[in-house]
Amino acid sequence: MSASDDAPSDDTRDDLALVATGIAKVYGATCALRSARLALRRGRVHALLGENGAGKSTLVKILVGAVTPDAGHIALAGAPVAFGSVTQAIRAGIVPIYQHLSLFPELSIHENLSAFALAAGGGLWTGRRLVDPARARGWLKEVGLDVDLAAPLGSLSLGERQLVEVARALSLDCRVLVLDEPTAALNADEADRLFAVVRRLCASGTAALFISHRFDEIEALADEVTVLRDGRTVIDAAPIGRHSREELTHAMLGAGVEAAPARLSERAAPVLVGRGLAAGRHGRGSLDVIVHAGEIVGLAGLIGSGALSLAATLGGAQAGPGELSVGDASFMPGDRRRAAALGIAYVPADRHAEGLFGALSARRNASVSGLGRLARLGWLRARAEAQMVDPLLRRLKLHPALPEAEAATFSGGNQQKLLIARGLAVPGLKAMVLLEPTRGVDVAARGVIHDAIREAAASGVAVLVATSDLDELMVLAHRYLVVREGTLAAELPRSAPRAALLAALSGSAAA
Amino acid sequence: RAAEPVIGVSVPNLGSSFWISVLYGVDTAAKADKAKLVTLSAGGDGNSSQQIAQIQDLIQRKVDAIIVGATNGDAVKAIVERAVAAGIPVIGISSPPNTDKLAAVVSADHYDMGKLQAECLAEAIGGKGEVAMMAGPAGQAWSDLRAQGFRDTLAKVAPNVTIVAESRLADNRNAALTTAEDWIQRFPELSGVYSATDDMAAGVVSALKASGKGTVKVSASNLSPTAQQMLKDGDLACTSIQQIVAQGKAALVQAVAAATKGKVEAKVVTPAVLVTPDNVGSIDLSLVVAPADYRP
Amino acid sequence: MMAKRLPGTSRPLRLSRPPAVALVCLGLFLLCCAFVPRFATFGNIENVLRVASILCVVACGQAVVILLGGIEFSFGASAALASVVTVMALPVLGPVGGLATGGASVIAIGAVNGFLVGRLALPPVIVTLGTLMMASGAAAWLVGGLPIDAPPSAAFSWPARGRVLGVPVPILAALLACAALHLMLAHGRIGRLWYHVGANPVAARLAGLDVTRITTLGYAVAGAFCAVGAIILTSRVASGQPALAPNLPFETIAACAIGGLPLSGGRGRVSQVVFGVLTVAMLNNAVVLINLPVAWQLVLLGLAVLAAVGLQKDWAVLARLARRTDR
Amino acid sequence: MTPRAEGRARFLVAPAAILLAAGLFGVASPGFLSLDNGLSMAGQIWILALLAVGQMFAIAARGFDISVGAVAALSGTLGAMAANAIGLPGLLLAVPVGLACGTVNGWLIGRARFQPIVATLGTLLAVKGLALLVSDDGQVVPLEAAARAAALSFDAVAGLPPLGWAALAAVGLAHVVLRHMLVGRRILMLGSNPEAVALVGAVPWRIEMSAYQLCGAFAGLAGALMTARAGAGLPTEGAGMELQSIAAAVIGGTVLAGGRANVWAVLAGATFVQVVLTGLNLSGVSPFIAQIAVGAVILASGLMDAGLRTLLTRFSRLSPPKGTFR
Ligand SMILES: Nc1ncnc2c1ncn2[C@@H]1O[C@H](COP(=O)(O)OP(=O)(O)OP(=O)(O)O)[C@@H](O)[C@H]1O
Ligand SMILES: Nc1ncnc2c1ncn2[C@@H]1O[C@H](COP(=O)(O)OP(=O)(O)OP(=O)(O)O)[C@@H](O)[C@H]1O
Ligand SMILES: [Mg+2]
Ligand SMILES: [Mg+2]
Repeated sequence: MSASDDAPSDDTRDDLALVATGIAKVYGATCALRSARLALRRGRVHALLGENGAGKSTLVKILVGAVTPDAGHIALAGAPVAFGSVTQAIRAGIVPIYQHLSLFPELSIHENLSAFALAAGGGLWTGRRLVDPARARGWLKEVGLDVDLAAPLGSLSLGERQLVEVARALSLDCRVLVLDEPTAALNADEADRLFAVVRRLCASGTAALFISHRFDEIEALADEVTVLRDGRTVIDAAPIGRHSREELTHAMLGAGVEAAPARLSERAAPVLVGRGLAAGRHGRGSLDVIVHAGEIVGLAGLIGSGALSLAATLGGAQAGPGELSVGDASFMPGDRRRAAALGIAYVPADRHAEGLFGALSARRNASVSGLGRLARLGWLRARAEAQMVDPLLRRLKLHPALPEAEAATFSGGNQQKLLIARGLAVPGLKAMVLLEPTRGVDVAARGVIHDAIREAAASGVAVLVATSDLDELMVLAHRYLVVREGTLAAELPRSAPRAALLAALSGSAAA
Repeated sequence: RAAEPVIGVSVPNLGSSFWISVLYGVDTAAKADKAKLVTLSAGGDGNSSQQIAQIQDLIQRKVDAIIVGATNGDAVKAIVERAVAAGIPVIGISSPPNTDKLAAVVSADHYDMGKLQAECLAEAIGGKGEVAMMAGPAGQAWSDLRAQGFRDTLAKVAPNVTIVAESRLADNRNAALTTAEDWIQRFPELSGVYSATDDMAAGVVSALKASGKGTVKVSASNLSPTAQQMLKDGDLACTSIQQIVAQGKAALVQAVAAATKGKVEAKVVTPAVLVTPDNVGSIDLSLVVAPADYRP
Repeated sequence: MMAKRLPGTSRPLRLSRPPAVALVCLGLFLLCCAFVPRFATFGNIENVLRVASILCVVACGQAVVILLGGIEFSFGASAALASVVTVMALPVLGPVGGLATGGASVIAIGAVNGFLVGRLALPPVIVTLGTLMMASGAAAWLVGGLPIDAPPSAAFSWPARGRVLGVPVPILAALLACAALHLMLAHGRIGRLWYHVGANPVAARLAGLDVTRITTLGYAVAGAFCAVGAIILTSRVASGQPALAPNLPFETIAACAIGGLPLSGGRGRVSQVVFGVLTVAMLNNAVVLINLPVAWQLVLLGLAVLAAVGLQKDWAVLARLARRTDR
Repeated sequence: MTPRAEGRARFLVAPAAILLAAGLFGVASPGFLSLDNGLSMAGQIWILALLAVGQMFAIAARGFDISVGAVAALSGTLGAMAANAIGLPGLLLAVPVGLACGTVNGWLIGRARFQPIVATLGTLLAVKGLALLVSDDGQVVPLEAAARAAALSFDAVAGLPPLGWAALAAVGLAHVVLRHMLVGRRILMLGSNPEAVALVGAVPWRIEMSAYQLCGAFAGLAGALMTARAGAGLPTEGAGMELQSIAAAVIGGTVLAGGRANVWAVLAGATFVQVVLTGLNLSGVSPFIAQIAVGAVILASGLMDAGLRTLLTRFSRLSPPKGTFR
């Protein structure tokens, strides 16, 4: 498929669906985009690559009319356009699926599916703007969701919400589909369903822009790739096979690919022990989990399986039946304060809602769990704080390296680094429980975070990682625990092949 | 009718010595006359809607008579006329509902209270100079009438006195104190201050004392224990009062009479009186002010 | 609007950038000096400062609550209750004991508010509204609705009228309150925890913080600031007043908001509170001195509040532009 | 199922509280549970109900409006003047006046990005001043048609006075606006996720503005009702109503963090507050004790809400909400 053309810069080709040239956007002191170029072709999936903060989301927002560019031109099927609003872009057939979900938790799924119609235009009544329920169910089915239309969106998991956002895009008449990291919250199975939807749309002539930090997805789905670096296009619409992963990574940031996990020599003493725990809604309070010193246990599960919930329980963040202990000390599920005091770090899955203190500086975000150690008679020693946290931030390559900047102003990957640093700064760290530690994080940052996790394990910390990203599991874990429908369905060794893991996850064949 | 008539009492605000003294009069008379009271306070001078609802509740409760001191005579007119139409006699007191359907009016003349203050203050400052008015909240019958009486009279008896400032925002002792402090800076030549209540006057007096302006004359209305003390200490030139306890008693007597279909006196007037340091000892306080330990 | 320091690691003693409200405050001051008769006299400025200082002490408390993402409506009522309690306790406990008892009651109300907000996650508006009603009812009930006078005594009037080295005690109290709050916020552990809970209570819990205790303590400390204000006010009016300062919550909230503290919590510093308070106090003073009819006073005050905030917005934009050019 | 169950449960707090309070007062003062008393209260709740419903729109958009009392006073006063000029229907001028005040609030908050408390505090002061200005420093404006206004406000027709029916209709209209009209849905969307509304093509500041406009219009309507009941425009009325209306709206289940509201529950919240006030009036306790009791009751309704939440979490322990781990 890729060999057909070698002239990506030819803007006059008549299968070009959308061409954006010379796009620039400045936010206050940051230059998000300098001179970006993007050309999408009809019926093709176009991948957009770039590290965290390269300007991908900004470019997307400009394409869909949510943000006005400072400079540049956009042409839709050869005709120049300038969208003043999202509504105009949608009318022109550009349909967005946003990175940070643009959904409304308190409203029903039905209303969320109708959000574009509800939001735009005059008129008085909601009635006719709500999409036809039968069709709505059809879209939900297409993305593989079986939920009650009247249920509030807030009752869905993050992944399910992402699928609702995809289903909502299906409701629109779509010439250009724009997907900003749609798979960040999806597991492999759900991602496959999404890909099928995208392929079907493309087959009918839609152009798709696909942003992801995962190479295997890009290779599986995309036909062409554009790479952004620091707000500029550095690889422009190259066929997907032309550049290797290393070349693409290099184009993005000039870094290598990460190493495999170190082998665990011998099994050490148990550190984090949970008995009689429950996992999610199916749980019956009968699960035992043990994580040993120096070990990284991968907790895998499809969305809704209860894996995240089990991990949260182990981190002390969620109440439920059972009992937990670290070393000799035990604590109740849900007693997060005691868990932290006993040296258990916890990195939540939803970093914005549950992790980040957006209004506070990066350093303060990282130091919060270690404040007890920094205080003398209630007085915080600023220098000690910097000494405790700044090396961690340096090691995690926080970018920009401004420990006193507000956390809200960092890109997602760097915000995630702050949470990891917070975990590493827990005094007397004995165990780490991490949920989706690299969701929406670029390759470089991901490598840095993985290295930090491995290093912690190597120093004797017991680590439990719950993730829906199989690749992550395979490069990190020494051993896999698979959660299915609230039970521990399988325990697999590090050497288990991917197929066995997949089988255990979905429960299809004997693992 | 039952042996023990139930009398509703609706007053604007039990946070003022005036209404508490009224209530004290009503209360003592009720004990003597064996009447049962249901006392409601609208919780503030600006709460006419609340008072309307409360009178509605009293009608609802089918009390035998209602004594109303209005937040605003016009605002409660309609509901009072409803009460009368429902067969409940209404007695107005002090600031009566603005209707001719009342069974009786026990009036206290707020205008005269202002007038008396003007006469006394003009004399105290020698008929010339600058005067400021701590006039009380805007839009309330009692404060508006007192201020009006003061202004009109002052123009008549002492045309050389100028009113340089008037505050209607300061309606408690602390606010009056702050405002008076500001005035002292703004008007260094100030020679007298009118205050709508004795509590505001207390604030004015402490501001004056603290800045060494003890010579500025202050007049007030009402006679709470605070005011008595200030008169004795010579901090207050005078205070104009009504025999409000007596009025309260009279109102209750009329109410019981109306409730039991007895003989009602349609208009009871007790004149306003000026109290000065000289005559404070001779005033029969039991007709004027509730004792300090009285609790409504 | 918080100052962002540059990446240097060690931090030389350097004054951080003044908040936007400082300029508004200064502008208002110059305006008043120019157009308000007798504004710029020594006596009047001292008046403004004295009133501002009481407001400032209480606003420090309000600021703590706002940092925590809450709001305090009960300050006025609990100050009133404090004054009543003080004067009632006076014959038994003497001036110092009386004032201490009154102050303690304010702190207790604050702690109750904090517990209900922190432990039971009740909305601060509802909680402080409830305690507002209860405290003001209780204050009125205790004295039967009427102010009761305190017997004159030097010790009792010291908090409002005393001077230390020529400085009026209220102003001294305000300076101490600001210093204390600054230390807590900028260097204290507890202040840091307030920022965390205010910025994201869920994340704070998951980071292992004791949100209940931090919140309770925060409201109690806020109560302590209010208690100091209540003591000064009580001493100032030399009586127990069931309607001591009904506008106190609104004035302190306005001061914090004008200072630029977002009511969503997690942000703010003492200098913002100080300038916010000064702005409010100058406005209140100016409308009295200008001596307009009451209607115009209110209209002017309303517009001035809006202008004070609106001007800051423009100034913030300018400051951003300026920062961009000096990079 | 949990969020939905919780969502429904929180709207049941106010009705449950009404029953509880009615039971208590019924025991304390026998007249309380009479039909007559019920009807009399049914005539009284509407000023607070209209203010609370308006407040609900502002709260649903993540703000609140402390100027409602002053706006009601100003618009009621101007309404009275209009009624004297052109007849009783002129009272309805109160609504556009309220709307205008709401527009100013909405513009300040939505467009100029003022914090709601600052914007509405500023307008509160200014509107109070305006009310004094138009009324000769606070003199009430007696209605010429006071008798008819009183008949409309107090004489029950089929259980409610005509103006009660009108107010009920207005509350019904609010329900329609919130549930079935775009503007209401958009307000809920804004409250639910302010960042997302722009991304799906709405103009956030217009929505925010419309929320305060609705709030102002309902405050205006409350002002008209106030005027009709008093037979006079009351320029200095309204102190304390802002806090009462916020309390009623929140007791009525409106989530202060925005996005969730139910008009009937807010009506129940306002009714509850009124039941408590009336109940205390009739039981004849000291007005000061009554005030303490009102405070306690407000706290108790908050505690009831908290208790309900805990109960639900207990019951649904085996199906914890997946997004947030409480
Ligand atoms: N609203 C905004 N205000 C200020 N700066 C912004 C804003 N949005 C984006 N930026 C800046 O623009 C840069 C590009 O952001 P953008 O979201 O486009 O990155 P991205 O490539 O999508 O990153 P990621 O992979 O993390 O999603 C960021 O570094 C950020 O500093
Ligand atoms: N207020 C702000 N000021 C400056 N930059 C901002 C601001 N808000 C967002 N940004 C920038 O916008 C970009 C997007 O940030 P965001 O928080 O969306 O990270 P993300 O990688 O997209 O997160 P996620 O992991 O959830 O996908 C970042 O580069 C961030 O720096
Ligand atoms: Mg992005
Ligand atoms: Mg990202």
